[in-house]
Amino acid sequence: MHVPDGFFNLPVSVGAGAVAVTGVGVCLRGARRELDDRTAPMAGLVAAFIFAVQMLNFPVAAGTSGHLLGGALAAILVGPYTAVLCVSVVLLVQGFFFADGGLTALGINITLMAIVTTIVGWAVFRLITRSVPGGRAAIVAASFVAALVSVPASALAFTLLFWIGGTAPIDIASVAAAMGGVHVLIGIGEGLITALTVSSVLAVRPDLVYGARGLARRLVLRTAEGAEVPVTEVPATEAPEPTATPSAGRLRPLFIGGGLVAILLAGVVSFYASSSPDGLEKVAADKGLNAHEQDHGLSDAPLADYGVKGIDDERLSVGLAGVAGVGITVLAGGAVFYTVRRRQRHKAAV
Amino acid sequence: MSAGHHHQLYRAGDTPVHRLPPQCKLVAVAAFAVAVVATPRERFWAFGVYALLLAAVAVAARVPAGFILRRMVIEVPFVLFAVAIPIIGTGERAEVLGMSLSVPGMWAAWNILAKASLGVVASILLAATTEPRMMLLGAERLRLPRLLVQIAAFMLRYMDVILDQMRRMRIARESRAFVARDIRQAPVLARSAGALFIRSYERGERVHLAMLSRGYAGEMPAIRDLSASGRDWGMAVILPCLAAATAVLAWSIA
Amino acid sequence: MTGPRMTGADSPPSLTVSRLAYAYPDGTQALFGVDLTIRRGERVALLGPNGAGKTTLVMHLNGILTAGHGTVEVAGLPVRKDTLLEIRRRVGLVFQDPDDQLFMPTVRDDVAFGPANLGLRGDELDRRVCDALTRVGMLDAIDRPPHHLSFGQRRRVAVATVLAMEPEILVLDEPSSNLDPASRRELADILKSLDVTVLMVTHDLPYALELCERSLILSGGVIAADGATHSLLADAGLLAAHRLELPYGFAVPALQE
Amino acid sequence: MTGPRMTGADSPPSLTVSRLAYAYPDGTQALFGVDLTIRRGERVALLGPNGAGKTTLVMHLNGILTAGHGTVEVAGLPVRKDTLLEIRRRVGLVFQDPDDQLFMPTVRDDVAFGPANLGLRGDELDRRVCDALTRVGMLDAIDRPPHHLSFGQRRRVAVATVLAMEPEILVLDEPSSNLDPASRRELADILKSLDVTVLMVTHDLPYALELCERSLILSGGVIAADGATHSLLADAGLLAAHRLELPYGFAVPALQE
Ligand SMILES: Nc1ncnc2c1ncn2[C@@H]1O[C@H](COP(=O)(O)OP(=O)(O)OP(=O)(O)O)[C@@H](O)[C@H]1O
Ligand SMILES: Nc1ncnc2c1ncn2[C@@H]1O[C@H](COP(=O)(O)OP(=O)(O)OP(=O)(O)O)[C@@H](O)[C@H]1O
Ligand SMILES: [Mg+2]
Ligand SMILES: [Mg+2]
Repeated sequence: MHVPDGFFNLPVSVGAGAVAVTGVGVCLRGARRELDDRTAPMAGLVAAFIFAVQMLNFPVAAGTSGHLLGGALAAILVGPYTAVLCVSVVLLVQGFFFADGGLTALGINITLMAIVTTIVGWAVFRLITRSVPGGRAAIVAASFVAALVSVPASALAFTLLFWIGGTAPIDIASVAAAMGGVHVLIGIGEGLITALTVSSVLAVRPDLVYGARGLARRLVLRTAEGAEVPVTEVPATEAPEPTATPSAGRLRPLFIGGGLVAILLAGVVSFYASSSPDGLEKVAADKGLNAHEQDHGLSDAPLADYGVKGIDDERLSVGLAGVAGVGITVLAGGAVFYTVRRRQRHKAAV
Repeated sequence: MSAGHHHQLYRAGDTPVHRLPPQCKLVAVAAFAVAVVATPRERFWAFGVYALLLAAVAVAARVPAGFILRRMVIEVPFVLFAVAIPIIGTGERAEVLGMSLSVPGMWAAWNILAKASLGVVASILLAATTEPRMMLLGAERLRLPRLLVQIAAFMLRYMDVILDQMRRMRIARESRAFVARDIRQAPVLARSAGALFIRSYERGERVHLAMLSRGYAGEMPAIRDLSASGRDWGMAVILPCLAAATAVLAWSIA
Repeated sequence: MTGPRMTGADSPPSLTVSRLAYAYPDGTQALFGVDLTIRRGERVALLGPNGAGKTTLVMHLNGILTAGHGTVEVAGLPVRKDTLLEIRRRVGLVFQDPDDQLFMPTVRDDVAFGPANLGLRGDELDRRVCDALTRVGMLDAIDRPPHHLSFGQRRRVAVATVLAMEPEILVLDEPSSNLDPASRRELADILKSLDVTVLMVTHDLPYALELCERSLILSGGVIAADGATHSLLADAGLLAAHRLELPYGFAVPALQE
Repeated sequence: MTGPRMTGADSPPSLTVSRLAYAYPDGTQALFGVDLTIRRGERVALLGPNGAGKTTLVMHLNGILTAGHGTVEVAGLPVRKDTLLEIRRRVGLVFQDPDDQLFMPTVRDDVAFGPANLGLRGDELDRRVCDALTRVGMLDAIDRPPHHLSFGQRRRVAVATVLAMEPEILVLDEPSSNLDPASRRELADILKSLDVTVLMVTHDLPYALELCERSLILSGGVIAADGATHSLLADAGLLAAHRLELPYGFAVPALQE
């Protein structure tokens, strides 16, 4: 969905630019609260991860190109303010380093992909976690829904902007239909990946999930002989809350949910898991991290440094990419067909 | 595992363009893009002038045409889209090569293709002549908020870390007789992808700690001097000034 | 395991490397024509200074790197694209860096990964996993994520991942580094108890002497010496020429057995 | 280096750790109340089995991990947020995994990183970099990317990055693992030639004996023994209780000096 130069007229570009600058400015202030010495690298990692996720990039008939967005994931991991900054940084880097997305369209891209997705994703996430108490399972479920909703929301915003100041003379209804349809699908993939990532981070590093912190256990002191010594003073750092360790029963929903996610993922995520990482690697090595060559790089992957053919992932990824490609093509084709039919009907009516 | 991978975006060289301080180049490219976008689409000649300007920069920077063309693949998604506009576009229609095409659609397609391509080539030239690290230093000089620069720096580093971890994981899988024959192996990949995030983060975290333990305080030590002289700025503004002149001319010539 | 284990003098050598040369993609040439043959059931130490090319050589033995020039044969099978899978079943490789070896979310998954690829399932798989982890003394950590272990613990798990595959040829790249002394001895005992061909890279000369009858010295990308460990270690001039030396307080024990 | 070097008995100890406990974010507790004091100029070995908490302890000594409970003092300065920068100038830490230590695109940049953060520039910076690399024998690799070096070469560069900062207190986490025997000795010579406090984690008991008068045994997250290396190594029962043992062929040399 990276918008190139010249896609929107000047007033809309400038207006969105103002929105983006204001938004980023607000977030810079807000992020000071979320971000400390430790989370700065976390923000960097989230940005890198989103960059990787956005490499799953395929042309969409009536939009520029569609891919996963990552705003909701960022908001859940590092908090909404920092999340806007992360995605904005991704877009800046893509624009300046990778020539992906027009420089004059940066305002639009930041508004759509950083601000809208984060706000919508975070709002949905908070809404669910506030109203449904239930620990980890609820967090994972909320991440799924939040990410799922954030993508079509962003597509909707795109359509709105297009309606106000798009330079291409395309019927707004067909833009809305095509963008909406494709992005609901992308949203499902986004939801699955977000839920999987959040649940795997929660499992081993709960301290890294913003808003799911405070699971520290009490420390024990021992003598050289192994006898326990009572802890006299309160630890210098914040007193750990005596939280119950999650019981197996509490974890069951997570496991079941995780299992379901894994099965569903077989399609969507393995595409991501197999093609994207290795494709990414190949692209990085051969083409200088050129994001969009990814889809073309799948067919022959003489793998980078070690000169090994990517025997494992290659067939699988091509197969899956094929399946996904066919799906998207059918959809895109459907959208075009729908548009054309409508126009013909329209003509006939005139 | 560090910035070694970026050399494909960047083409090492020692031309006047390479030597320009990064902050000058960033400003020049952004201003150029604005001039291009502000040009009315009917003035074909103006876009020709822009293309010539970029070609001159490419020659001065010794960036071969093949390199630029290869990197322009990034455009493919919206080229496909642009091609589709005249077909699905609304408005008055004309017969071209036996196809009924929308006239405003063709204008729109031309507008997007021309402006976006010029923007893409300008960005490619910028990345080809400026190391990513320098670009960040340039951005810092331009007073881009420190926080954003820092996140970007970490992001570039983590891209290497992730790539490195992925490479290691792939080799490890293969050396233990893994073959992804069919969809049944997908969960394995999904699971190891889940581990990838944590692993990359923790590796990156340890590296970050190693940096801290060697006195890092949020800013890379500027071993090189990056201040731009008046001459540097003078050189840098040639491109956007010529572009702006063209744009003004394009507006004033009816 | 596919293919019946052959024994007897007429079986092909476990490893045959001839005139192997290799340059890394950045142009650094690491191997300049390596020749070696390791017979079935031998335990051989690969010694040599840092940067000699030991790791590079070892990575060729199961096709992770492909020969720039020359050939590698494993149990008579040339390492080629179509034989890779079979070769990786036969050759178990323990990497120098345990982080290169471990990639699954838990130790259990990681150790099970190899045998599962060989087609094992269910109880048999569990048995293999527990067995391998017991051997290296890491059964307690079975449900922990490998990247949350200490370096030495990770190395032990890395060894277990390969033991669980029960390969016929074990190639170990400095398996004893970062191990505590007891684990080091336990590893030696494990290796002695297995009836497999072993090629072990090490900088620990006493360890090589204890475990391997034969040693190779790789230096500057070529094999500089090949012979009985005992006699190589007795040749002070040879050792010094290749940055090898016996450690402080060590006396070559009199030939035993 | 900031602050004049103090000598004499009245200067505060280089390192004081008291009742230090720590748990990793996933809940694994690694330290259970560590107490130790290291005086200025001492060379001390930290021994102990895999997973004992050695790395975890070492990471507290320059504030990379922050104490869950208890305190750490460096040259009289408590490790706190506001003293961190000063403490990191004083304590040079060599990580167990060189990949964690090296992050710049070339060896030169990497070694220059620390001194540049201390404010050095120009010739003085170059001198430090070349000097440190010469000491570890890696000057030839100065323009190569660190991730394209062999493991042992990376470890040598990792040591150089810390030497270049000329810290008052050197903390090394298994610096000799993966080094070839000659480099191992050269490292020992370097450490002996420096007039700094050294705390060295190692599994190589003869190496500890050669280099350090005093040793600590960390086991199960607490200090289990503290004394002269020579006498600790002579106590077979103590060693065995903590998975330590003298290697094959090694005889504790008679007390020298
Ligand atoms: N990825 C790489 N790219 C380029 N050169 C490399 C790479 N890995 C290793 N080298 C170089 O190849 C040579 C041999 O390296 P190798 O890792 O095989 O040494 P080694 O004998 O295993 O050393 P060590 O004992 O330190 O592990 C060295 O000069 C090294 O710098
Ligand atoms: N990142 C981590 N997360 C959780 N637990 C950890 C982590 N790192 C280490 N541990 C655990 O903490 C304990 C102490 O680990 P540490 O790395 O300090 O051991 P060590 O004494 O350095 O061992 P080695 O000799 O193997 O390097 C071990 O039980 C280990 O499994
Ligand atoms: Mg090696
Ligand atoms: Mg350790």
